Amino acid sequence: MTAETVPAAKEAPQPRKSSWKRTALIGLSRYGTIIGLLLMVLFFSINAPGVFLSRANFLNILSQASLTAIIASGLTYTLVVGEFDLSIGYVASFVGLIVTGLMAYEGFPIWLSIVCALALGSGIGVLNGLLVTKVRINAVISTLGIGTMLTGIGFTYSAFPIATGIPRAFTGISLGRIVFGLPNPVIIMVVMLLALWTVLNKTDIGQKMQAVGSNMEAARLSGIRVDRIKIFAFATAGFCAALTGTLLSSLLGSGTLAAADGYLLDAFAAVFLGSATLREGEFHITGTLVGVLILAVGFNGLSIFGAPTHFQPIFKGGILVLAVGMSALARRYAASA
Amino acid sequence: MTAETVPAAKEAPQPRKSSWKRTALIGLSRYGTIIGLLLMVLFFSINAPGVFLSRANFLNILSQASLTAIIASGLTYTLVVGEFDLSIGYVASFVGLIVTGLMAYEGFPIWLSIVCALALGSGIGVLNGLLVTKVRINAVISTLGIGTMLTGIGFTYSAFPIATGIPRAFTGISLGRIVFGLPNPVIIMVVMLLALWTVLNKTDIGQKMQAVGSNMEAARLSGIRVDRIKIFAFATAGFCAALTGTLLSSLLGSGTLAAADGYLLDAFAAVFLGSATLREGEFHITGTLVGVLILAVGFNGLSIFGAPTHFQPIFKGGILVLAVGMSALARRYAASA
Amino acid sequence: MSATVSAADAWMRIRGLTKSFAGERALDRADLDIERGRVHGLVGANGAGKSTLIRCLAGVTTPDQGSVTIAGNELQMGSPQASERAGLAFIHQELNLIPHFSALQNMLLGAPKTTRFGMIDWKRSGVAARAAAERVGIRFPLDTKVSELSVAQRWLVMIGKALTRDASMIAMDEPTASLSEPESEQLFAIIRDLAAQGVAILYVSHRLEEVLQLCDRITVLRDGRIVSQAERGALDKKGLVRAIIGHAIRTPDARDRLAADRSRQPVFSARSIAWKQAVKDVSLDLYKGEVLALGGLVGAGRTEFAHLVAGLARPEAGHLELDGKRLDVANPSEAVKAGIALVPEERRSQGVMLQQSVAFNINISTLKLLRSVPGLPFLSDAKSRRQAESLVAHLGIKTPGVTTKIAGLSGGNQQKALIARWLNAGTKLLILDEPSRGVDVGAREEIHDAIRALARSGVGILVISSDVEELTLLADRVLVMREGRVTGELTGADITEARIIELSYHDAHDDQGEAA
Amino acid sequence: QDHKTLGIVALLANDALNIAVIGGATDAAKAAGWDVKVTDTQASADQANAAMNNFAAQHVDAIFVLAFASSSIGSGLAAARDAHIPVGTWGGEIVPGIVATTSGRQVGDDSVKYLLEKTGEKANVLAMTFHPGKLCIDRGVAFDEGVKGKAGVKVDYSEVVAPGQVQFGNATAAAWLTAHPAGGDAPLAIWSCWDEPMQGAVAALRQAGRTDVTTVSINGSAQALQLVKEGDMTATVWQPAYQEGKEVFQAILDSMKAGESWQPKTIEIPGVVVTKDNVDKFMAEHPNGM
Ligand SMILES: Nc1ncnc2c1ncn2[C@@H]1O[C@H](COP(=O)(O)OP(=O)(O)OP(=O)(O)O)[C@@H](O)[C@H]1O
Ligand SMILES: Nc1ncnc2c1ncn2[C@@H]1O[C@H](COP(=O)(O)OP(=O)(O)OP(=O)(O)O)[C@@H](O)[C@H]1O
Ligand SMILES: [Mg+2]
Ligand SMILES: [Mg+2]
Repeated sequence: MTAETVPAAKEAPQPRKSSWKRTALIGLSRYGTIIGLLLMVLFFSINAPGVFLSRANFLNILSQASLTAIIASGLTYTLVVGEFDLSIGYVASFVGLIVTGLMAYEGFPIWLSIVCALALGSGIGVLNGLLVTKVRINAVISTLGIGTMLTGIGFTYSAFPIATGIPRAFTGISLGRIVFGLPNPVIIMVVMLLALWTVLNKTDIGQKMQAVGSNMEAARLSGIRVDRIKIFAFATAGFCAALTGTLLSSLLGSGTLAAADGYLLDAFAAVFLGSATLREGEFHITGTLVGVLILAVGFNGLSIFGAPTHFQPIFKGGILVLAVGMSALARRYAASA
Repeated sequence: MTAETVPAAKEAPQPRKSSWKRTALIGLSRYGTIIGLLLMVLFFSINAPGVFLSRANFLNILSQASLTAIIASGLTYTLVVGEFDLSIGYVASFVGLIVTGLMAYEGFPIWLSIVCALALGSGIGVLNGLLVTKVRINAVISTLGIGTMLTGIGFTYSAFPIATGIPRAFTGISLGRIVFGLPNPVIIMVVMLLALWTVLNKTDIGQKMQAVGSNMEAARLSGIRVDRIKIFAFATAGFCAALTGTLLSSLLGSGTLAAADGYLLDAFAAVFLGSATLREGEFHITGTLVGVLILAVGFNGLSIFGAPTHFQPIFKGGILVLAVGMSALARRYAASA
Repeated sequence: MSATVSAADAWMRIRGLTKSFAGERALDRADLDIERGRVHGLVGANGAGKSTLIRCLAGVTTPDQGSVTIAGNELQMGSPQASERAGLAFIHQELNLIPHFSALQNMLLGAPKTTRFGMIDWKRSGVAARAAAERVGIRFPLDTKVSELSVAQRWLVMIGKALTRDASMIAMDEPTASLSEPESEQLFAIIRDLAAQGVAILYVSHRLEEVLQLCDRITVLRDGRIVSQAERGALDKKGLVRAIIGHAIRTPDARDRLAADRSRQPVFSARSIAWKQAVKDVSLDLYKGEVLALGGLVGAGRTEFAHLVAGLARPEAGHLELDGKRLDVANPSEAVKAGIALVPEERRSQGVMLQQSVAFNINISTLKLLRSVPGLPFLSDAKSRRQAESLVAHLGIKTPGVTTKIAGLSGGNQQKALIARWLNAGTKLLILDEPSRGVDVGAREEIHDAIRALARSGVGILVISSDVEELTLLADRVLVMREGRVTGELTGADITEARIIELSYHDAHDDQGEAA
Repeated sequence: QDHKTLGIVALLANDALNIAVIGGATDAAKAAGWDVKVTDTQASADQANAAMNNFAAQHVDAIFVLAFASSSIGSGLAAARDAHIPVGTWGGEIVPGIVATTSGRQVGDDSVKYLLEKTGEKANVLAMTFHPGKLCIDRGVAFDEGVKGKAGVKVDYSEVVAPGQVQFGNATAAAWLTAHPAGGDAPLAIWSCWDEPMQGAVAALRQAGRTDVTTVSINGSAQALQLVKEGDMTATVWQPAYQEGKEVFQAILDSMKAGESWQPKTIEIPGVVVTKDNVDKFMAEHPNGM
């Protein structure tokens, strides 16, 4: 019996069968969250044209999004390197308290207080990073532990809100509109996000972070100092949390216990919403921004509508599940189309 | 796959140089959290012998621990299969409200209300499981989304706490001491934990859960229906959350919105503390129980001491970091010893 | 496709099996008949669709079209349970074990015998597993955790697992890729034995010698289609290679081996390196321009030695020299800085970053060279793309573009990308651990060419391979290790399969087949 | 639109007291022909500021903020001031931009006064405070001043953790009760800034089978009233939140009428100490606690 050989079947690669449906599904899976955001904007614009669709309201939404966007971007960094930071909300609250304390009790000038605050936040981030990489404590435990401790330390520092003795100019930081008539927090957010985006996508250390996140062992063998990269990511998260805390204190005009604790869940929701954007299951700054905007637009639109209060959590939970679910389903069908 | 364990694989096992020090370190790495628990008990017993070290107080601690232990064990199941459940606290709150509503508004008998409550919790768990496995929404997003929605739905169901029309016997469930003079919640906890432990360790489905958690692809290839196993784990978490919520309502004698939300973080802390017990980085019921007890004993002891209020969180955070850190460090040194 | 050699009433009939991934055909109308009691070989280049076919049979991949009938009954597609019920057992290409389960638990996973209330009856279920373990030659206690086993031992567990299933067909996807000679021989004996008992075997391998030796019939897949089928003896190796890749490859039968110039300073030396039980007193010199290979059985300590050199662990005794200077590296980062690079054994878990692009994977160790302005950390996209494209061209990596995700490349091309990673990194010593594991014949030849070219360009090359044929094809000089020691050195015409195997067993006659 | 709109910023929209205030303000506003929009901030000051900014952007006609310190709503107040929107607060303090507020001090004073009446000047007290909330800070200050200088009163402070306040109250009280067995030399009492931690504490008392402890908290929620009715809890100081909501809205209306001449005012409505003696009558008069 002889071997029966069929001549090489395909010399020229066959043109890829790309159906219209498949393209649409892929689009939906990539841009599902963005489409969701645009639909929401559209819906509110049509139904509340005068109120929702105004420059003032858009600036308003951006202002509100800015603090969450900053802290969520820091969180994004830790997720990019495959870790986790549950302390960010507590860090923001703690630093927000300390920064006002430095002005009110120690009489530090504004700039110095802020520098100290940001340094403190970064330092706590470094501590988290050291615990995770050097002591090898699971990130959930170490960041939750540190965060919980900060709550107590903050209480020791000042149980009562620090409201007097804060220079008026400090409040001005978040209320002012220095550039193009845009609220300062928006400008700060844009600058921060651009910086974080650039570092993550256009520099050595950003590439290394992504490498560590995608395959830690391979990154180590490629000569990357994995521990340092992770510590850097935690430090960035700490820095961003401190910045958010500082801006919050400036916005509130006082340092209040636990004021920023709530950012934790919002930041998580935003970052995971964002991870369903563009690239599947990857964390990135653009996605995080989309996630933050979805939450902010939803909050703003619903309150403009005067939706009953219980509707707000139902909507918020629903949008999380729907936006991500839509992308996920589209991805599944695209894969089998 | 770290080198910490003796490679039993060798045909002719060379006598492993096992120094006294190494054995101690391995012991510390495995039993670090348990040793921490015992040290705490010892410390409080010595320093508050009459008060801390009494049968009444031990029952007291166990009572406190029981609700957390039940909900945390359910969470353990989802972590065993490699997932996550952020909705448990909200589910417990929601079910705790509904169970009283069924009695007060619908006039259901106690047993039927409880059956409905547990079914409801399990159903929400199944929904979480379906979203994660079939729609393939990341567990962080889907469980946070569902949990958030439940908050709103609970509010719609009854904005006011449900306090009247609840049979006294319902309260009796958690106040009674039917067996050996032990508080009922303790008995319920023991039964639940034994059941969950047995299922996880001694049954087919438990093996499959562990397999799915440690290598999903391998489990799938071994013919395990990964999706079903995960849904089962989520359903169990929902069931446990519902049980905790029901017991809490019974304890309080009323259904209160958001009453059980706080269990989420405590359960996470306990489960991750537990994962540093005995086996590295694995989630298991025994470990979770140890974790819950550490938190309960610490809280109880400090309260008895009348420690200053800010000390509670500092201690709680500290014990998380220390107990796990100690184990982790011991493991590292044992590996290089 | 015209009528094949099979009878119309074959036991298992696969008809028109088709599967696309993201619009790309991985399997294209495949027809195949499988008889009980025969060993069916399935060969083809990387990405030809072999594993896809097996995964369709296993029910873990659902085909787009096509049917499978077993003894006249249609097999339900896409259900692992249905496949299991039909008596099909599988050894899949990737190691699929639960690390923290014992070997026994793993062997029983998915089909443990249970008593009432779903409790597992370990005693009863243990019996079948023990018998299977005996048969495969597992010598370690079955309650050993899999995480404590060597790669080869894990494969034995995988094989044992398939044997506990009482199957009427066992499909094996590259079971020998991580085994060395003795374990492979034992597996072949088992396969023949099973076939004699009437079990059908579907056998996939890139090691063509063993396919020719073992299989009753060989089916060749190319680009998802069955292009050729032959009964035993109808094909020789050359013909098989031609069928697989569409053309012949140059056979380096009478190739010159470079004799090391020992008068010159070695590029790299190891002096009495020792570490734990794994590496004992290893010394070697590597000279400019040569390809030095480490041979030996699986578990001989070669990977550990490579790890010591690459800074993943610190030697307990001895020292290393690079270009005549003493070297003390505490971590891989320092090793890379000094010019030592490792292409690891486990490509998936230690080598490629699967979700990242080809360019990302290639450029990751040379980021400093890709800055827009030296001294500033900003990278130039243009430079990155240029470097990646030039390396892709240089090594002949087959990819639609450098921005393609590396996960979409075949194993051989992924491996080439990992080598490319080190070409511009100032590498003085490149260690390649099992460079052609799971790589098809064509790609293997291309990888060998690349390695030789690198060596001639002055990079010190240390190759570790358990594939004896590969050693004879590639090495200028072979050191054979056994149980952590170097047991012999082979040069020039001495480098033959027989000599290498002989040295691998050097003074170890009484415990052949040892797995660890 | 001819309708005017009141924007309400709630601290926690699912808290009974908030609901009562919102109810009062809503009813008053509806009666005056206004629309009402409520935003839940989940106790986040940032969200409160965001909500105020949202309302300002919509040009609502008045804003009513619940239970945030005036020092915590700096940017919201600024936005309202820029849009010339009057702001009333509940439990805040008068700062520029605020036309009316209520005080949380009164109910705090009442609670501690009643507690010391029950125990006498020699007592061991567990005080559950909460500093992130403005209302509780005020009540806590009232408590501190109530026990100040009373050498016989020994206080153990405990800072409530929220969310999880009910559990916290339960665990804290259980441990404290262990350390303070029945039959000691001084009467025992538990004070809680609001009803929910006390609910947990009362459960702990029941679990331990203790009846020797005076329990006083503030708010007058339905559960607390029920507990008082059943004799499990000594007293809850009912805060007339519904009435307060109404009056703050009325003050806002008045201020809009008065224009420049308006003097910002702090509204004080005395609470009711609800005990077993008056609970039935009280509940009949105030179904749902309103
Ligand atoms: N899950 C998947 N998703 C997308 N593409 C896939 C998937 N599995 C396989 N493919 C693609 O299908 C083709 C066939 O792959 P398959 O694994 O069957 O090849 P193979 O013959 O087993 O190759 P090898 O010898 O390398 O194991 C390849 O192009 C591969 O990239
Ligand atoms: N961390 C460790 N501590 C102690 N012994 C180890 C450790 N890791 C591996 N070993 C043992 O060292 C020996 C050498 O294993 P190694 O995997 O290096 O062999 P190898 O020759 O590289 O084989 P392979 O061909 O599989 O790569 C094995 O017996 C193994 O069990
Ligand atoms: Mg394959
Ligand atoms: Mg090796």
